[in-house]
Amino acid sequence: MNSVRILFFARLRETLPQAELEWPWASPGSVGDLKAQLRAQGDAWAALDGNILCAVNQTMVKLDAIVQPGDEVAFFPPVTGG
Amino acid sequence: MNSVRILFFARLRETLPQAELEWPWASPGSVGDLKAQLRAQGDAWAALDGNILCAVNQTMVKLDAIVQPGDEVAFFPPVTGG
Amino acid sequence: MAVRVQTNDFSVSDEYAALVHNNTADGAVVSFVGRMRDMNLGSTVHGLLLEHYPGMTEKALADLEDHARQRWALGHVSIIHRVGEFRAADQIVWVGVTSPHRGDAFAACEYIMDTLKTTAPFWKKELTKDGARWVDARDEDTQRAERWQ
Amino acid sequence: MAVRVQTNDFSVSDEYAALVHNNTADGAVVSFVGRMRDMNLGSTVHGLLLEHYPGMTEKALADLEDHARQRWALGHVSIIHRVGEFRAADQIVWVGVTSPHRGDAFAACEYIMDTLKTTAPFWKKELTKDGARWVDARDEDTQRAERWQ
Repeated sequence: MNSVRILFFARLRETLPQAELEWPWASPGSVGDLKAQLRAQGDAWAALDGNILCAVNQTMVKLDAIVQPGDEVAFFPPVTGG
Repeated sequence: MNSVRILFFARLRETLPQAELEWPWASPGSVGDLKAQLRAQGDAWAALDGNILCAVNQTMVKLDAIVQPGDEVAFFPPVTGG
Repeated sequence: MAVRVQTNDFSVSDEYAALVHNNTADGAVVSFVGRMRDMNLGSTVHGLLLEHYPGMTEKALADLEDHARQRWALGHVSIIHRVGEFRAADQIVWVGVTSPHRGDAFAACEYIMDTLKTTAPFWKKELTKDGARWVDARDEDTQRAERWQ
Repeated sequence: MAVRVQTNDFSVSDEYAALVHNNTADGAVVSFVGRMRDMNLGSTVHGLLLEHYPGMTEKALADLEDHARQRWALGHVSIIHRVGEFRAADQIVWVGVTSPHRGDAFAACEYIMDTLKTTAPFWKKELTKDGARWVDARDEDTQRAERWQ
């Protein structure tokens, strides 16, 4: 496995060019690195700049958390359920 | 009206010689005075010495509250409902 | 709504339905049910007698509702306290509160229960294998009630 | 008990019955129901869409139950969160908790709701006469959740 699966939800899902994607990821790196790579694709990805939360393998993490190849990574706005 | 109606509840009701009574009360005086008069009837009334609550006309009051002739006065242990 | 003191049982389902009937303003509904436990202070309790001060109980519960309404933004409030004889798992008390705000609903419901425990004239007598005994008031209940003052 | 994420409605009556079935140990039952309000931020809301992250939602709710159990003495806990489309007064979320202790039941139920609001991956989109709008997270919810840390 040399990629990660990325999911977006809610406003991000509607705003970004893709709702989900596979992203090349051959070795461990931080959530912050991954987010920066996505953002570097262009201004269509500017929605990632705001207050965005991240979950790795369905657990909420901070930007310095490590993403392994094969992980499921999700980006989404602050949650509003309940 | 020159008396008050007195009620006892729970442990007091079972322990004292009477569960309720009319007591001569011709002019205003404190709950503490009334309680002392009842207690002065003898050791059968010693249960009044403990931690006893009082309500005058069905509102909880302190010992310095004034009792008027005609009032309904109740003495009872700390409550344990709910 | 209303406060009620009664010997007969109440239906949680009916009480909940009454709280939310025609109510589209309140997003939060918090309810408390107090039930008879089968254990207390180490002895097995097989029955409970609940005595009250008729008249004052209704007044004390109505006062609780009034005080809660002065303090929080509440929609509907209902308080039911049963008296008489109980067996294990019987329902004793119901407090239901609705509010536009979750925090208000939780606070008001807990305030009503905590304050009821120290100000409403109900007394429990437990029936155990060693006989009947009046339940003593607990310091913890006094402390919980004082948090709201 | 269980946590559930579902599109269909739940019955408060059935959920309450499940909490107390064969349960004579827990004297306290606290429940919360979150319902759709017809007003928010001054606008009339006629519908609501609730999106979630399938898989993570169930995990987040199960974690909430675990954390609550580590902190308080709880009997049964049930958490249900619906997703999909809602109209005014529809039920959205249920949290039911039983405990031998009233204080534990209130605290755990409120903790679960407060923490759910900031950690479980659900998102609301309101339908108003001016169109659809994603609901923004509220500072108040963050502050309420932080009280428990």
